[in-house]
Amino acid sequence: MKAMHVLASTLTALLCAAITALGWTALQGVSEVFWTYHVIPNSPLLIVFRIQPLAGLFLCLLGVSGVLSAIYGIGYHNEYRTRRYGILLDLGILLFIVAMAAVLLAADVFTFMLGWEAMSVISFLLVIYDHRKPGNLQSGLVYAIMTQIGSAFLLVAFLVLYAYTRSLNFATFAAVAHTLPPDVQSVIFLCALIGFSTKAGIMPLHVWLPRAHPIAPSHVSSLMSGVMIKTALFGFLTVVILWFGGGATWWGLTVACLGGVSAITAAALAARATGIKQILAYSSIDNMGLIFLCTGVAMIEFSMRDTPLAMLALLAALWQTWNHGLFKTALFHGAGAILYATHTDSLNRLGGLARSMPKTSIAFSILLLSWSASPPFGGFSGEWMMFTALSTAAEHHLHGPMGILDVIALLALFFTAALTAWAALRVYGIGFLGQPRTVAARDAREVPRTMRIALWMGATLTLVSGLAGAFLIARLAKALTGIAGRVAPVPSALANGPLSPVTVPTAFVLIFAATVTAWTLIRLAQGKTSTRTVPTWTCGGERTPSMQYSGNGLSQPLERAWPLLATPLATQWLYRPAYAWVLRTATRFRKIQSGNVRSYLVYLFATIVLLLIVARVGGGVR
Amino acid sequence: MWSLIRQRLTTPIATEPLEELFSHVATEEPDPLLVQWKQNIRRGPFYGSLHIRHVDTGSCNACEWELTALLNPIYDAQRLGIDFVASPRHADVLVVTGGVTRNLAQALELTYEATPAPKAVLAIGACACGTGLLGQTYAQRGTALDSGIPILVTVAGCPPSPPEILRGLLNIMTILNGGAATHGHATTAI
Amino acid sequence: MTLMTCGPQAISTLCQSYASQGFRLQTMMATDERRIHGHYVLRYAFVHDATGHSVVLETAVPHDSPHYTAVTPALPAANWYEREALDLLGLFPDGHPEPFPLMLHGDLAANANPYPLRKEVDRAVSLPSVSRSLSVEAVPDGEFEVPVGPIHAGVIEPGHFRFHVRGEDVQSLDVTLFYTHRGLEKGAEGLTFAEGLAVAEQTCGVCSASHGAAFAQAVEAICDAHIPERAMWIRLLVLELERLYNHIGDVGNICAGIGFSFGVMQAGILKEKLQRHNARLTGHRFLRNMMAIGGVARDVPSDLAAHTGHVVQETMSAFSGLVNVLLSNEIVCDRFRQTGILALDVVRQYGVVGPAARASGYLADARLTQPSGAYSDKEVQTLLHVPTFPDGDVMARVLQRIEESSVSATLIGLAVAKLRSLPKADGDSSLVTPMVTPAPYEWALGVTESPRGENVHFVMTGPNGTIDRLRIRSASYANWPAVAKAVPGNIIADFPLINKSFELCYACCDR
Amino acid sequence: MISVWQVLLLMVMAPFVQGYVQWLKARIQGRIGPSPLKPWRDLRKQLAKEVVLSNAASWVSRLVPYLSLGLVLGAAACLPVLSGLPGPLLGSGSIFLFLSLLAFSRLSLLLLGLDSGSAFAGMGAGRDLLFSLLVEPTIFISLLAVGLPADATAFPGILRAAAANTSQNPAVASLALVAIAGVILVETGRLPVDNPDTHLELTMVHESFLLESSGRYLALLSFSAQLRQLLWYTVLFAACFPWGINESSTGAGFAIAILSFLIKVLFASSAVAVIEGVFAKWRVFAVPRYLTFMLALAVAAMLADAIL
Repeated sequence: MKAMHVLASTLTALLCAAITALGWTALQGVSEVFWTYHVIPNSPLLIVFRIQPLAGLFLCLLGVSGVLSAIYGIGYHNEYRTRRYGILLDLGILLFIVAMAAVLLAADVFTFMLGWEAMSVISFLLVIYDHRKPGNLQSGLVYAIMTQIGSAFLLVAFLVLYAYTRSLNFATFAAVAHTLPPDVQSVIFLCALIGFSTKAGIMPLHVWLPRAHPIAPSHVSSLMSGVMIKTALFGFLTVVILWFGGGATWWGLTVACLGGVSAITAAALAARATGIKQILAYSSIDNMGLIFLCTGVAMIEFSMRDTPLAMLALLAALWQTWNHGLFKTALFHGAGAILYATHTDSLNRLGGLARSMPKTSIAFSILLLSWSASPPFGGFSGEWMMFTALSTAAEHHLHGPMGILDVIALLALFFTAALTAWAALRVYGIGFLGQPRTVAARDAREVPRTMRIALWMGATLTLVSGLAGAFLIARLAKALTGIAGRVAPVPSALANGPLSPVTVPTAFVLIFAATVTAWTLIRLAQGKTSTRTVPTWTCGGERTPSMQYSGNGLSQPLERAWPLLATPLATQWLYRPAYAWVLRTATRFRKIQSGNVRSYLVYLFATIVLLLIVARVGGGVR
Repeated sequence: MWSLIRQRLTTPIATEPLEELFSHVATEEPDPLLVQWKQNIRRGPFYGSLHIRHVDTGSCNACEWELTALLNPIYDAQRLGIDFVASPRHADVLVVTGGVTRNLAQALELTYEATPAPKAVLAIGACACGTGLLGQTYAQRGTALDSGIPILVTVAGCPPSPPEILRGLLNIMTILNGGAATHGHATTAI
Repeated sequence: MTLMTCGPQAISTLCQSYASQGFRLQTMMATDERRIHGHYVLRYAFVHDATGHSVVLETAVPHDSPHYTAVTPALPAANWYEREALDLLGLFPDGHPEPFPLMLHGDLAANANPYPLRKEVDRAVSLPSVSRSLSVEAVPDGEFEVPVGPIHAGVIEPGHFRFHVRGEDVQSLDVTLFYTHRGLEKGAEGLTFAEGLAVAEQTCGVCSASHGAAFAQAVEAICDAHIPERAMWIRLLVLELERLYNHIGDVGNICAGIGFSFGVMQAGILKEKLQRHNARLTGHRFLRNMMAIGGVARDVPSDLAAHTGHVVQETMSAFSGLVNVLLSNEIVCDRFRQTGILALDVVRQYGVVGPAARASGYLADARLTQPSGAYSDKEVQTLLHVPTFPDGDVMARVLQRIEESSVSATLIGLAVAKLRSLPKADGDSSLVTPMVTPAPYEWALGVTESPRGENVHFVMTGPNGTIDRLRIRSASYANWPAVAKAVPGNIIADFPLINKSFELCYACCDR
Repeated sequence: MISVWQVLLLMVMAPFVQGYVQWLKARIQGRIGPSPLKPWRDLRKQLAKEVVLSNAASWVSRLVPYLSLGLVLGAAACLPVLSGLPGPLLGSGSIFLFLSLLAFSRLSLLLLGLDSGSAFAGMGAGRDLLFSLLVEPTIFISLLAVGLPADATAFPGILRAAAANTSQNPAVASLALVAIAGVILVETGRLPVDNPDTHLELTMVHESFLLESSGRYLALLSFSAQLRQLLWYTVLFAACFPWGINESSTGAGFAIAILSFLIKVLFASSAVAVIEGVFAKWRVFAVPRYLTFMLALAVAAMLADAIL
């Protein structure tokens, strides 16, 4: 059994390595169709794969995350070893990765939707892998429902495109989409926005994300948060940038606003949630928000024909996509390690892990630093790029209304950064430092080696992408030159900022040198002064675990000072009324609701088949 | 607000010179403690930087008020670099007041343990010095001298006046700087 | 004073009936009278603050089965008294809601506790050293405890505060006191009255005079002695000087709680000047050694009295300048207002006394209700406009102290005038009424109004003019339970300010 | 090379600035007060003392004292102190890098506080995070408001923009000045936001992280804090008072630069001492309101850029 499992994981890792190589090739600027297969001869139902530069980054991300998750899964599997269908988890992950690759490589509507649906269904199944735990099934269903709503909107967008272009081929769309009547373009844009932002977790369509990510096995959460939600970004960029070249100004405005609101709100929610995986899930929303914010700014600049600025913003969005994907994958692995060691991820029940599992905790701390945008890690590089893009835009439009918008975008960025630092500090300070609050945390031990290797690989990669950020951004910029039909060099004035290949490494070396010098000087001057260990000072009394600051305690000032920031607005004003309505309706259909997982799966597949048929028929009627 | 700022900027210095303060206490002229302090202010790590942590071991609050008085502008212990600190980790001197009650014996030990070496303990007040009115009862030891914590300097008085306490602190500053062992050093009375 | 006796099972009902008539539980004395009557005695003293009428309810607790019905369920103010009687004498209050050790910390099993106040137990009996069991109470998810004390940062007396919080907002506060419990009452047993007076003065460093006066008054009441008129006025002068330097020092301390250095420093200077004058007047910076049984130990000659009046006048004018600055500062006022509100209900329930009670709108002042010595003087009573404030917040308590200081200054002015007009003392002996040795096992209460509120000393005589039992109930003892009630609902950062606004003493509470 | 000298100058001056503020505050309070050399004496003493660590402390407690100093020094290397010309050591003085380094050092301090599991540090951390939420946007927006009209997101550019009055608007400069100065009071833990002299653990913000530190660790952390305070003053000078900072590397220019820097530091620290002398501490939850006002000022400066 163990052998099977290692074999499956190795296979996955190899496949992912291949995907990474493919992505790297795409980043060379290659763009070609490399595989075509007729599902039904002489029909438009083709499976067509094609690589192109934009997908390169996402493929690399998928590959790297996949490799990490596969390695991680070998050790993490112990957590699930007692299950009968343990091997199914490995296979599920393999299929999940294949499905995501299919989405990224798809060259026509059918391939894309097939991959998209496969991705959704497999991820749904993986999310409810632990379906015996109370509440998990409900959360999984929220995911399934939301994802199907999203798919429906995507189908509508594609159908409209098909109606006007008589083609299902993406290349055709790219060629003629921007010639469609503006109203039609807008309809397509809105449908794509709803469809993709549901998957990307943009507010207010994010509700499934903080429910689904925490309950999935951790390496599945990794792939979902690190990669899957990015495939939605890829799809969205394909539609609005590659096909429509940015579209109307209000498109970008809408996207930027949604992104900014998502970023701040989700970051505030992340700063006050108590489950580590839930915090990470909210943080995925806020990062996607920032990425969409930059995308929106890029769209606006495209629409205003300011291509260098647009490219800069796009580059920032993509660079953050890469960095977020990387550290979030690894962070979920870290959260999984905590679950593995303590069987809880509630901050209020952890504490003291830095002493009981130091190797894991140091890797985790690096990832948290990256997440909180501390130099010189990847998260910092990504944020600097976004700052550069937004401040350059603000400077460029200083005397116009767009300048004000850019300043607001900058404010959103800073608030999100500060809230993220809050969340990261909480996770580490409450979860890993201090004394254990519960027996479970006290008895924590280091996790299996493969899990630690995956964690450390993630930590190293995020450090490398921080230090070598300038090189990677340059490669990305080169690959993207010429997308949307425009040649766009990156503004050269930024050579001193994140695009300077020396700054961040210099800072790193300088700080390291200062630290070591301080240490050496003190050693030389004072010799080895003695160090003594005594209990933490509690004003002359004894200490109990109940005196540890709790996760809720650390976020309470936020809740008190800005209650609005910490209220789940979408849930209160959108979903709860909608849910109430659905519930009222659903009571009439109680008969078909058996509560059995298998019957839900049947419904799900039925929906997909139905949707595909609609696509086929809808395409054929015209 | 402006009147307050003006008032503050024109407040005269109320601090009394050390010579004057000590004239009631010191027997010799010139006061050797002051001479020593002035000569060595630049030497030795504890001159001009002595941080105190107060440990009440069961006093009647009079010693506390006199300790607090050290910080008022008239005595201004800060001019000697003497200051009270918020954590025993930052302290050099523990000031013990009171006859070590049963309920506080453990707290005294914990505080001593929590203070980094080199450190010294100053016992002030009759209760801590073992000459208190009450002496030993079921609830207190009656002295800090045999509490297991090495007392370096004692300042008697019920309560000792602020200048006397200040002299005790200066004395401790000198002993700490002299590299004198902080454990088992003979107790010096002021 | 009315004295009533009842059985140990009926005491609860009787206390309740008095409490419901508006009587305040002033103190409770538990005494070991097995050698005299063969049983323990509990005395619950009540006072009616509007009329000054006082009642003592007495009950005998059998020596072989020391149980009685707890009053606490009906009257929360009795809580500590009954727990104290359990700790020190082993009298079991049946039905008490918190029958845990109060004064003797740690897990003292019944067989390890020799009940030190029992007569057969030696004063220096050794008790097992404190081992506090680490009961890991399950706190609700996300909540935690913040422990503060007994060793505080800064120069503060020891007490342990444990805040149950969920972030900044305090949910509840547990106060553990009696760290400075020195066994003073046991120590006083068998001493002469003069020695007992010294012990009483050391109960509290900063309320020495009022504790000394209360003790002296109790003894004088037993002996039915009246003190000379000049001594009466000197007592009043000393007591009001004590109030003045305490109140000014407290205002400074409250400023320290909000980091307002101007207030801290100016009040520090004023307090120091008053204390220096104290030393000049009485030979002691804390006004000790001035009281004597039957009078006062030292005269205040009229030139010194005049000087006192001058110093106080100067201090008051400087103080009013400080008060102006303080009350015109928006930040200061914002910090003071609506912080640490002590509700009138709590005041009534817990028998809160002194400035804390008056700042919540409850007028209780021993100088008005149970005046003795010069306080019963008509002129004093007309000048004694004790203010009250209805709000019960920190601001009210600060204003209360400020107003009371000026009342004190007025009284000092009167006392100075009296001392200058009264005939000079003919040597110090003319300031003391000679005492006859009282009969053994007589008791009386001595009540004074200290800066923190009413002090009640219970003295029971022993043979040959010694003390058989001394029970000191200081104002702090009555007020501490109320502090814990004023804190929940505030943020934890405001606690030091709230605590300082009560400015209670630990030593005289713990004894 | 000059940037190395700049950093050294800052390092030497930082404890003096702290000492001077304490001394002046004492004078204002009507007492002689501690010698301005006291912070140096404290550092000397603490370096010689034993280290007492909490038994709950992990590697964080051992690393952070050094790391936080390294980060603050790194941030110092971003700043123009005496000269705007040769360029700061790091990243050509990008404000993003500078503020990120300081934010990282803040984060490391908070971690240090939480490492020992002391409830006081947790309390301080919660408050500090609450404040930092508004501090960071304010300082960014203020610096951008000064710099953006001159196309600068780095200190040398901001300096040039501030020095060349042609591109800068007095309204922008004064709004930014107030906003930055207001935020500096928060960042350096001064009254009315935090009381640096308090002994009350329950009311602390910044000092609460250091409650568990002792010996050389305490020395390093105090020194970092002092250095950070001086860095904030320097930021204010660079953005609003660029006088004296010149681009020449001659001896005279250098002397003028040092002199003007000293005078500016003197003024700034005197102002801080006076403010501490007349203010009381705010309620914790009044600070966000104050910071929101500062943020509004910063945004107003930005708008003034756009409109004027």
